[in-house]
Order: sequence, then structure tokens, then C-alpha cells
Amino acid sequence: MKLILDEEQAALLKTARQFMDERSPVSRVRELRDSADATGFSRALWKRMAELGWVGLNLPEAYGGSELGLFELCLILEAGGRNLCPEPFLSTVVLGAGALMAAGTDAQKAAWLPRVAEGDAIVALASDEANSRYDVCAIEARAELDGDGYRLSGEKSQVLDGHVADLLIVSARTAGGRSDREGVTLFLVEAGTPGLSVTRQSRVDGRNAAIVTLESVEVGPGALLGAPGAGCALLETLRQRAAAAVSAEMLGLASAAYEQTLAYLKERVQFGVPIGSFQALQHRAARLFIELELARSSVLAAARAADDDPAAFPELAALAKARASELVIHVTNEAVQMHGGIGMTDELDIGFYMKRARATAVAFGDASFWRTRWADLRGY
Amino acid sequence: MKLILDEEQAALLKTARQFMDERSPVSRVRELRDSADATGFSRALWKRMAELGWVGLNLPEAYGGSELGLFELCLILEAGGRNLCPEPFLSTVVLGAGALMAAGTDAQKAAWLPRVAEGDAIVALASDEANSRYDVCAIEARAELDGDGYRLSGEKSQVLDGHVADLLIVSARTAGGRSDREGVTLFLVEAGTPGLSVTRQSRVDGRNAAIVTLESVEVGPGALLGAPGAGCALLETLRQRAAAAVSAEMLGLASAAYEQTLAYLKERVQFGVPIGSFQALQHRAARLFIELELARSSVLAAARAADDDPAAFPELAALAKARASELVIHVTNEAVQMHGGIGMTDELDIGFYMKRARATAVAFGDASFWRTRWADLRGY
Amino acid sequence: MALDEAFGDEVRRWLEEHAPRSLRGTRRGRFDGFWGGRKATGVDPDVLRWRDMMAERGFTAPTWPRQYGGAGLSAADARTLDQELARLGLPPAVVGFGLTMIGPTLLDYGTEAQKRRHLPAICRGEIRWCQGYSEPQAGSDLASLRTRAVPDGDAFVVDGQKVWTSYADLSDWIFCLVRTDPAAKKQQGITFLLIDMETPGVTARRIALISGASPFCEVFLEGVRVPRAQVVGEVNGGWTVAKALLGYERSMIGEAIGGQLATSEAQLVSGARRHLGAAAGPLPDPSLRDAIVRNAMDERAFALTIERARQGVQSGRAPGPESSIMKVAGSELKQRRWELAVRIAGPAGLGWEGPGFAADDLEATREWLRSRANTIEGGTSEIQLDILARRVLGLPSGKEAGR
Amino acid sequence: MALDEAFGDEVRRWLEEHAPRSLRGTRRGRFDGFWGGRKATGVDPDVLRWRDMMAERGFTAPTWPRQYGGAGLSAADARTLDQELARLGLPPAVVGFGLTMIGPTLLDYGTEAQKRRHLPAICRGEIRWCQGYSEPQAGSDLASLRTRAVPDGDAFVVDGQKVWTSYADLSDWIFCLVRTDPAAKKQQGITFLLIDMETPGVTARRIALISGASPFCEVFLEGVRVPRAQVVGEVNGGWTVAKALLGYERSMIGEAIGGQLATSEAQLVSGARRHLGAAAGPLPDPSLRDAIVRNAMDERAFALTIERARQGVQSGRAPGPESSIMKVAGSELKQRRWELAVRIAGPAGLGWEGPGFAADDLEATREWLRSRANTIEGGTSEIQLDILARRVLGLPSGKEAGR
Repeated sequence: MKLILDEEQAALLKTARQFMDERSPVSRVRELRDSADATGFSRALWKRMAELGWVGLNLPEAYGGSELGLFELCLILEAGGRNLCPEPFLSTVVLGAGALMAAGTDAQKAAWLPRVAEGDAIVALASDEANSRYDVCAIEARAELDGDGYRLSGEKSQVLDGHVADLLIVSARTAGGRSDREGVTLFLVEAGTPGLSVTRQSRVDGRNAAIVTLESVEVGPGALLGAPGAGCALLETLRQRAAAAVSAEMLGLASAAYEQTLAYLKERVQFGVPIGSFQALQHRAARLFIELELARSSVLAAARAADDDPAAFPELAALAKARASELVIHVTNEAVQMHGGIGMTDELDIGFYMKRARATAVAFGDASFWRTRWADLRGY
Repeated sequence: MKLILDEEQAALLKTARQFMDERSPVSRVRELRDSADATGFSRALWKRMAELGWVGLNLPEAYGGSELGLFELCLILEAGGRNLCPEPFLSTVVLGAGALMAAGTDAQKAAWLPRVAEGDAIVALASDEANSRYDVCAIEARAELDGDGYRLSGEKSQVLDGHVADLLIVSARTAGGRSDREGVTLFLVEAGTPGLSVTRQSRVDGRNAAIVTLESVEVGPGALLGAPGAGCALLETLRQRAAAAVSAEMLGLASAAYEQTLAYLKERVQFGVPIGSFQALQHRAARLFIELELARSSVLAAARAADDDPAAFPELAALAKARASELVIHVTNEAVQMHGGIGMTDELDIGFYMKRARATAVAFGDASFWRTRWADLRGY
Repeated sequence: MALDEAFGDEVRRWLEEHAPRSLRGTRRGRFDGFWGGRKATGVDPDVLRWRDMMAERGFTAPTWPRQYGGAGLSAADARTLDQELARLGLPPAVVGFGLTMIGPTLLDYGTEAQKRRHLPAICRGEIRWCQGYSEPQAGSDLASLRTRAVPDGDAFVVDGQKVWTSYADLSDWIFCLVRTDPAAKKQQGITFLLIDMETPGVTARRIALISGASPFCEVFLEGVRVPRAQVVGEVNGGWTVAKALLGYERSMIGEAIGGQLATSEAQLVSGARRHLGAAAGPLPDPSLRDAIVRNAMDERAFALTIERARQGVQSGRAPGPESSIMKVAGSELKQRRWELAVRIAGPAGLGWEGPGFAADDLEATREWLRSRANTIEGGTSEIQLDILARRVLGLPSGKEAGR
Repeated sequence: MALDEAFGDEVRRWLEEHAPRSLRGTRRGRFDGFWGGRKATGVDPDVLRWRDMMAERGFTAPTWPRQYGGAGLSAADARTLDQELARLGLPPAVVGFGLTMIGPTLLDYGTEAQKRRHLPAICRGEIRWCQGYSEPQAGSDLASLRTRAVPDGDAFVVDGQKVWTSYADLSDWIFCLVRTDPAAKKQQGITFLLIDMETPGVTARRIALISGASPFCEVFLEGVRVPRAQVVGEVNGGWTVAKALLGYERSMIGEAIGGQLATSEAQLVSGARRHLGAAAGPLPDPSLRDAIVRNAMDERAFALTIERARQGVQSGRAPGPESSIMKVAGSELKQRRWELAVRIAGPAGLGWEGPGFAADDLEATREWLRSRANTIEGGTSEIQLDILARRVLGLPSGKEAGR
């Protein structure tokens, strides 16, 4: 399995790093928060990313995409993670477009994917509910047959970018009870459909999320995404890809927090010497470096397997997400500690990293969840 | 709860420390091992300890004891633990005499306890089997009614001091299957009873243990210890006391290994300075010190509760054993690492501490076992 | 009947008769109470009445001498008093750094005039104190502080900046370290000063933390005139005073944490039951269950260690640099507890504010972020471990300058 | 067909036709094979035949130049060769420190005469080498070594003691660091010497470890005459040679551990099934289950990192002090693995030897004890972390002397 970048990939990563540093510094995240920006990211920047081909990276050429793999997308996400870039990659590209590609009809794909690739449509997955925790099948929202179509009722929680989504992919039960594997069905619900209401939520990482409430929302037969009752399997597939993708973001986040800390260790003087000359801090910094390198290999392997080795992908996704989740928490904890008091202030960026670290560590299953999954996959 | 020693207890501890240092240095453990001593401890020294009142410490005066508590016994065990003293406190005093006191008839007590207190009788608990792990009810040995008495068959494993025991307390099923809580019965079996055979085992810590095989061993009705079928509850009570007692031994062991390491850090010179001046080692040594102090409080509290606060004892025993078990492994690992290559050689004593640490950490339930027990006790 | 039992009986009767009913059963931690000071507003009249009756008898500082507003009690009687207060769930009548930090320091190092001026006011909660130690360039290396005090007649003129001063904006006086001899070796040119916050040139400004609003302030000192009579200890001898005070601070932090931890296991378990949807029986996530046990065991061991140290002091042992144990262990314990709380909450623990997040979870998330400072404030864990290694374990000093 | 494919096909046919059938499928780790040397006795004739046929083609040291006994293969072709050997489960034909340590060092620093004398003998496994670096007073601080070499005509006379010399008693030659200029600063008075173990004055004695018998020896050097021609590099310039060799050693240790770990997850799971009495399904002890997963994930991440580093080197990146990562992570991984193995065994893991203990458990217990040395030998973890911090992370040096 190839774990290093070829020339084109290295060039892509370089471009992405440069773009993120120039157009999306961390200060932008602070401004979005402090100005209580209604969108929470920049539509103009998203459009620009689409022009660079990043939004349609995984889509077929027929829909305006460039047919590259998750590996390439992960390079973009890693670069974005370094700067806490808030644009809707996870919601629109990984989950939204991913669901349409995996289960959409030709008509559904043709209707939405070109708009996605052009950066014009935001798609959100409205599946998790307030009590779902890490169980994708823990769904209580209901869909009742109503003539040709369905009526959807229920409440979805922390829907990523749900507040501005043009299209929501909604999960609801057509059969079974909470946590049953069978009976979950996915639906496409356009923004503005009567009965649909969206309330923005305020998260610790400042990232965009919303409560999506469905009160007898009527959808036609064309709204069905995939076979009725078979939604859980698709949700699991999506989660696995999303776990690998967010691990790449976490790798970028951890690397940047680490580099900032290393720089501070070299620069901050106490007792007449740079604090980085103290052996206890040196050893801890060295251990973080080792953890980073081990996580990097795991994330690269998972991303590669997503494209080239589907049999190995489930295990490697579990490995990447479990390691990256522990890594970001460890790195950001140490980053604050090594910065000392100043690291605790809102004035410094490190706090933003710590908060996003927590959100990503929890997203799509925490480390403990994925370790259990690994044991299941390995038969013990 | 009183967590410090009163004057008498301080004097007892001082005497015990002095005695152990003079009469039972670690070199004795090495000699016993290297000479493949058949007893594995010193009967003369045991007799001397009995004269000091340590063997009958917890027994009523009527049987030659001094009616002191587990707290006082723990002081002796801590002093012994510092020097890896191999005399049969756990088998004879805590388990053996403990079982007789808890469930013996007056006749049984009168027959054995005075001899125990005088240092003349060794008693062993022959209960665990090769597959028992940490389940005191996992017993497959069988006892069948035979006239007034019973016939015992089965195999017991790692019976502490079983190789020289004058009296064995044997568990066997009179009803139920492996791991059933009901149906285990305890019997007194004297050494030399036909059908009983004892094979000494060689353990990593050099401590004395034996396989005890019972082939249709006939015992009379007077051999029954406690009510038939009710042995598990007694075994659990004994384990709890033994866990607290061995935690005191572990505290001594950890303290001594730690002190030897601290001394080495001050004395060993590399790069022109004592290695104890390196901050990374200093911080690790300081963390060990913290762990030691936290464990010390836990062990003292458990021992005190055994005597004064039976309601609090189960939790505190769990606390003491869980903490002490992790402590001894952590301390001895660090002790070897900080000693470097020489710490790996059989020439140094540290290896003896590491091996005994492992055995004590596993004895009567490991840390994970006692954490689970804590959760059970606390209702979650 | 022994004398101390008589004291207990008398106090019990007095409290039962006079303590405000509205305050009974409201006791929480040792530091939840009336912080006092000239800027305190809107205080419940019962709280003031409680303060007055307790201060009257010297019970706000029970072990301090009577002439300075204390009750002159023995440690044993003070403990009896505290047990009787606890029995009725009564909060401390006055709390704050006056009682825990500067008061004990003045008792040891203050002039008679300083004691008479400041201690009674502290006992009555009339003056609220804050601590001016850290500076932007002087964190762990406290002795590298740069705030300068230049003699000018019978006063010093102080210029500089302090940081991490809790509630400076609500305090009346600040105790400060300042540099009076820039030529001397670091620790030797420092003086310990008491400064009235109303002196011209003193301003305080709050700092926002990663967990949101905070009580911490920056304090700017610009041409602040401070009479020489407000020096504690010797001019250029402030480091000795400062170290003694840090000892009080460390043991205070340890005890404070001990108090806060008492209910943590129950809270974590109930959080886990709520988030895992398991009303009774063993928690269905064994890994979380084990983590809760580890936390509970750590807390119990820590509480037992505080208790053991307390008994040791009572029986005549001097408290020493072992207080660093309490600081390191207690602060990390608190961090692990909140880390675990947010782990238990899972996705529900990602809220910053409503809607869609439970109040308990929102609190846990803020506390988790706030707790990251526990191992930094009051002397970082690294500094505490250095102190432990050198002063308690006797390990030789490295060649790093100044430590 | 590309050239390298042609090479692969040719090698495959050659191996399939000629490689001893008895050795096929016996491949274990990279260091399980024929260690060679004059003292090797009772060696299986097939092993010798295999050695001969491989050495004949230069395949025991495939990337070394042909004139020194190698095959002059590119890294890619060497990898192809290894893949073909792996396909048939064939062990390396010769293993040892000659191939992994002193050989590469001589290629870089040896004289032409030294290369011609020693390299072909290494390739044929005729001479077994051991390493004489550490001394009782020179562990982590290797440069403080005291073994002295005093010039005497065209030779040096060596006196001193080495320790931790693996298999010194079975080796023919030793490569040694000795002090040739006691007046110079530590690193500058050291010379790298090759010594025939049969020279009068050399004796080796085994060391017993806490895990029992060991391959480690003490080597005593008393008045040992070593010709000057056996100096590698410059007199007093041995430190440069030594550091290069330590780099080979670290990457060798990392790779060796990578190989040993491949089967660990399956072994741990089967151990847990045996000890928990759970033949199938999820392991009934969730805490052990999680620990096994952590171990397996650590190992996978480690193996992937070794593979990534290998690919980096193949694509032209120079290997650097990052090998310290492999040493630290690999050795601790191995320790955790055996720690976990004994934890799984529980009481059954307390055996030193039979009766009453299973062979697997006895092995695990010895390996657990033995593994405690992994973070000491070949440069302690502490030293590796120092190297990482300074050379890779660029953190400033502390004031400690000499590091």
C-alpha cells in the first residue's frame, strides 16, 4: 500500500496548504465567531474552492467532478484542518454528495451533483438525533406512507451545516423501533419544504450545526434515497468514510497545534533559557512527535484503502479515527499546558484548536467506539 | 477514620522494620532460591516471629494471640514487603487462621489456633484451581457424601505454602457446577491424609506454591469447615481481607524499590552529573512519589476499616488492592528503567522486586477485577 | 465532660439558636460564601447578619489571635466549630484570599501596625484582597518579574503590569511582588507590597478565557505611589514572604479541590445513565464504567491523603513542600474528572450554549475547558514536580539557570 | 517486460528449483537464521548448503558491491529478492551484526584492505561479529568509556571491560570503542577498533538476567595487542564511526521489532480465549478486549510507519535521526505487548518453570521480563528522546554537560 504522495498529490497538498494559509487563516474563524456570522463560513471562498476542483474532487466528470479519490480529498482536509477551515466539506462533499453517489438515482444525481460540484448547493445529512450518541440506527423520526409519498416527523440534532443546506438528507423510520437495524429509510428534503424548520445551534467549536424539526413534512416518491428500510447500511458506510475524512482534518489540526507549540517552546524564555531546553518538556514534545507520526501513517493508510483496498478499509478507518481522536486531545492538552497561562486565554488561537479537537474526536464515533468496532471486525 | 499511627503502632512498625532489615534482608530470598531450599522460608525465623507475637497478632488471647487488628498485621506485612520476606503470613495467618476464626467450631479452633500462634503449624488454603482465574466460585473439585464423611477429588493449583502445610483448607463442590455461587464446601484436610499429594511449583517470584491433588481423600464429619454449600461467601470474605493484607505488603515492596531507585538516581553519574539531576527523570520520580503517597493512604484506610468500619471495608479493600497493584508494577518498571542495564541483571535485587510485584498484583484479584468490584458495590 | 466537648456543645446551641434559617443547608464548598469588600453589592441581609454574628465571636478566622479579630481557638476547637457548622449546613461567613493567603502571611511577617490595620478588616470581610504575582513575562519563573518600584521619599512609585489576578476588579487591596533592586540577583531584588486598589494609577481589566468569561484580570500599575509602611517584610526581602504565601496557596488549592470532588462520582454516574439510556444496573459501556471507577478511586485516595496529612499536622508534624503533591494530584484529578464528563456526554457535550443542549452538559463543557488551567495556575505542575524532586526527594539540581 | 520483472522471474525459478525443501516455510523473523562463525557447531547441512548457494550469488548481502561478496543489486531488486524468498517462506541464509552493523560501517569508513578482508567473510557467514560499546560506567553516556588502548609500535595494547556484548562467547571478532587519548575531550579521544576474539587476553562471560539465562556477556580485555591496521577511521576519530553504526543499530532494532509483532494480536486473542474460557464471540472481559485492540492498533500504526519510512527512503529521502522514533515506539510496544500477555494470563502467568504452568504462559512470562530491557539496550528511550528533541525537533540544548 502506497503511503507516500506522488508528485501530483504533493503538488495538490502544497496548493491547498498555500491557499488555506492565505485565504483561510485561523483569524477568519475568530472573526466569524465574534461577528456571529449567520452563515458561519464563506460562500465566496466555497465557490473559489469549487473552481479549484476541490468540491467535486470525488465526483464523476459527468457531474462536473474530477474523479479523484478520498486520498486526494484527505490532503485538502488535512490542509484545512491546520487552519480550522470551516467550509462544508464534511457535510456537503463527504456525507451529502457521498450519499447521493452511493444510493441516488440518475435523476437525483443529475439534479444535485453538478450544483454541488460548482459550489452552489450545500447538502446536509440530517440523521442523528439528540439521543443517538454513536448509534447510527438510533432513530426515532418516523416516515409514514401517504399515497405515493411519505409524511416525515421528528427532530434531528447537530445537523452539520443544516442551517444553510439547500438539500437535507433525512433519515426516518418506516419500520421497526429505535436502534433496530432494519426499517430506516433516507429521504431528500429540499430547504423550504413546508413543515421543515431549522434552528441554528451554538457549538463549542463554533462550527455550524442546527436542529432540524420535521412536522408532517410531505415528500413525493422521488424523494426516496435508496431502498426503503435499508438506510442503516448506507449510514454506516457514510460514517466510515466520514471517519477517515475527519481523521485527515484532525491530522492537520494536530500538526498545526504541535508546530505552534514547538515554536513557543523555542521562543518563550523563563529562568533565563528557552523553556524548550527543559528535558521534561523535551521528552513530552518528542513523544507527541512520535504519536503524530504514527497517526499520520494510519490516516494515510485509511485514505489510500478507501480508494484502492475496500477489504482493508473498515479496519484502517477504525485505526485512523481511534488514533487521531486520541492524538488531537493529547496534543491540544499539551499545547495549552506548554503555553501556560497565555494558552488559556481566548486571545491565543490554541483554544480554538482544543475546541475543534474535541468536536472532531467525538464526530462519527469516538476512539472507544472505533476500538470496539475493530474488535468486532477482527472477530474477538 | 484514623490514618496515622499511634505510639504503639509506630513502635511496632519500627521493631518490624528493624527485625526485617537485620534478620530477613533480600539476600536471604536470593539464597533460598539459589540453594533450591526445600521449605522456601525459615522455620526458625517463623518461630521467632511467633515469639514476637506477630503470628497470633489477630487471634484471641485464649488461643495464644494478642487480639490486635488487621491494621497492626498490615504494619508487619509492610515491613516484610520492603525486604520480600517469604514467611507464610498470607497463607497461615490471613487465609488459614482467618478461615478457622470465621467458620471453625470451637474444637477446630482449639486444635489448630494455638499451634498456629506458636509458629508450629502452617495452614494453607487449597481453593483456586488452574482455571479459576479471579473467580473464587470457579471450583470443579468434588466432595461426595460417604457415610458420615466425604470423599474429596480434584486438583488445586498455586496453593500458597501448600508444600509444607500441616493443615489444608480445601474447597470442593458438594452441589452445583463450576462458578455457581452455591454448593461449595470447605474441609480441613491434614497433611499426610491418604490420597492427598502435593507437588511444589516454581513461580516467578520464587514464592512457595504447590499443586495439591486429591484422589478420593476420605475425611470425617469433623472436617467440615462452616456450613455445607456456603463456602463461596467465606472465600469472598477471606479474599477481601487477603487483598487488604497483600496491599500492605505491596506498599512496602513499592516503597523499598522506590527508595533504592532514588538512591541510585543520586549516585549514578553519567555525562558528568548524577542522573537524578535530569529533569525528565526528576518528574517521573516525583510522580512515583505522588502515587506512593496516594496508595499509602488507601492501604492505611482499608486496614483501619477492616478493624473499625466493616461497612466501609469492601470499598476500601477494592481501592487499596487496585491502587497497590498498579503502583507496584509502575514502580518496579520505572525502577528497572532508571537503573538501566544493571537493573536487568540478576545480580541486582530490583529484579526480585519486579517479580514479586507481578505476583502480588495478580494475587486475590488484579486491579481491573477490583475496579469492577467497586462499581458493583457502588451500584453502577 | 472534656473541655472541647463543652466548647462543641456551647457552639452547637448558639448556632441552633442564632444562625439564619435561610442559610442552613446551603453550605457547598469552603470557598462558596461571602467574599466581602467595599464593592460587594446586593448582598442578602441574612448573609450580612451571619457575617456580623460570626465575626463578633472571631469565628471567621477561628485560629487567629483575638486581638486581630480571631477567636484564638486551638486547631482541635476550630475543627469542632467547622463540624458544627457543617452539621447545620452553614456556609463560611466570610471567604477569600484575605483569610487564606495574606492574613496568615501578615501574622508571620507583618508589622504590628499592619496586623492591626488589616487583619480585623479581613475577619469582618470589609476588605477584599487579590494577588499580584504573575506578569506576562514572569509565569513559572516568577522571580523574573519586571514591575518596578522606585523609592521616592517615604513611598515607592510602582510601574508595571500584573496578570492572572482573580477578581482584581472586585477587590479593594492587592498584595504584590515588585522589583526594588534591578541590579541584584533575581530573587534578591524583590519586595512584597500591599497596595490599595483605589490609589491613582491602578486599573484592572478582565481576561476572556477559552472557557468564556473569567474572574481573571490584568492589573496595570502606572506611577502608583505606595507608602513604605505598606512593605511586608524587608525591602528586597519579598521573596521569602512570597514563598511562604505560595505554600498557603498550594494547600488552599488542594483543599478546595478536595471539597469540590466529593460529589463527582454520583454526578458522573448519573450523567452516564442519562447519556447511555440506562436507568439502573451495571452501566452498559464497560469502558466508561471503568473510567468512572478510576476517577472515583483517584478521588477517594486523594481525599484520604488530604485527611492523613491533616491528621499528621494535628498530631504535630509540620506541613512541608508535600503540599505540592496536593496541588499536582488535585489539579490533574479535576482535569480528568471533567475530561471524563465530556467523554460521557459524547456528542451532547459539544454545546457552547442552547438550544439543543442540556444545562448540565453545557456546564460540563465549560468546566472541562476551565479545568485545563488547573495545572497552570498557582504554579504549574512542572514547577510543582521540580519542587517535589528537589526539596522533598532531595534530587540534585540540574545545571539549568535559576531553578 | 521490465528489467526488474525479469530479475524477479529468474530468481523465482532459481529458488523454486534449488532452495532446500526442508527450509521452505520455515521463515520467521529477519534475525532467525544462520549466525555463522567459527564456533557454530551442529548446523543442519541444508542450512549450510543454503548459505553456500546464496553467498555464491552474493544474495546474503544483496546491495553490497560484488567485489566484496555482495550482488550489487539496486534497492528495488533487493526487495524483489526478499519478496521471492518470503514467497517460499525461506529464511535469510546468513544473519548477524556483520551484515547489519559492522559491514555497512566498513563500507562507509573501512580501508580497502579492511573491506577485502572482512566483508566477503561476513557474506559467507564465516566470521561472527559482536559489539563492544557499553562499559559498566558508560551506559547512556557511551562517550565516557574507560577501556584504554595504548600505542606500542604498530599496535595498540588494550585494557578494560565491555558489558552487554551479545553472544561474545560465540563470536569470532568484536568491534570496539576504546580510549586512545585520555587527555582529549570525551568524544575526541575515542578510537574504533576491530579485535579478533582469539587474541590473548580476551575473555567473555555470560550475564544472568532477571528473565534467566541471556546471550549477553561481559568481555574482559587484558593486555590485548591489536595491530594498527585494525583501526576503522582515524585514531581518535572513532566517535564519528560509532555514531554512524548506532544509526544502523537503531533502524535494525525497529525493523526487527516490526517483524516480531506481526502475529501478536492473534496470539493475544487466543491467549485470552484460553484463559477466559471463551472459545468464540466477543471476549467476555471488555477491559482486556480493549487492551488487545489498543495493542493491535499500536502495532498496525507502527508497521505502517516503518513501511512509510521505507517507501520514503526508496523514493530518495535520506533516513535520519527519525530512526529514534522506531526505537522508542517499537521497544515500548514490545513491552506493552508482553505486559498485556501476562495480564491476560493472570495467575497462570506466574510460573517460572513447570509443573502446573503451560509452555505458552511460561514463555510469555520470560519474554515479559526480558522485554524490560528493550527500552534500555541499544540506547535507552531517554537517550532516544533526547536525540529526537535536539536533532529532529530542533529544541535547544539544556545546560547539562555533554549531552
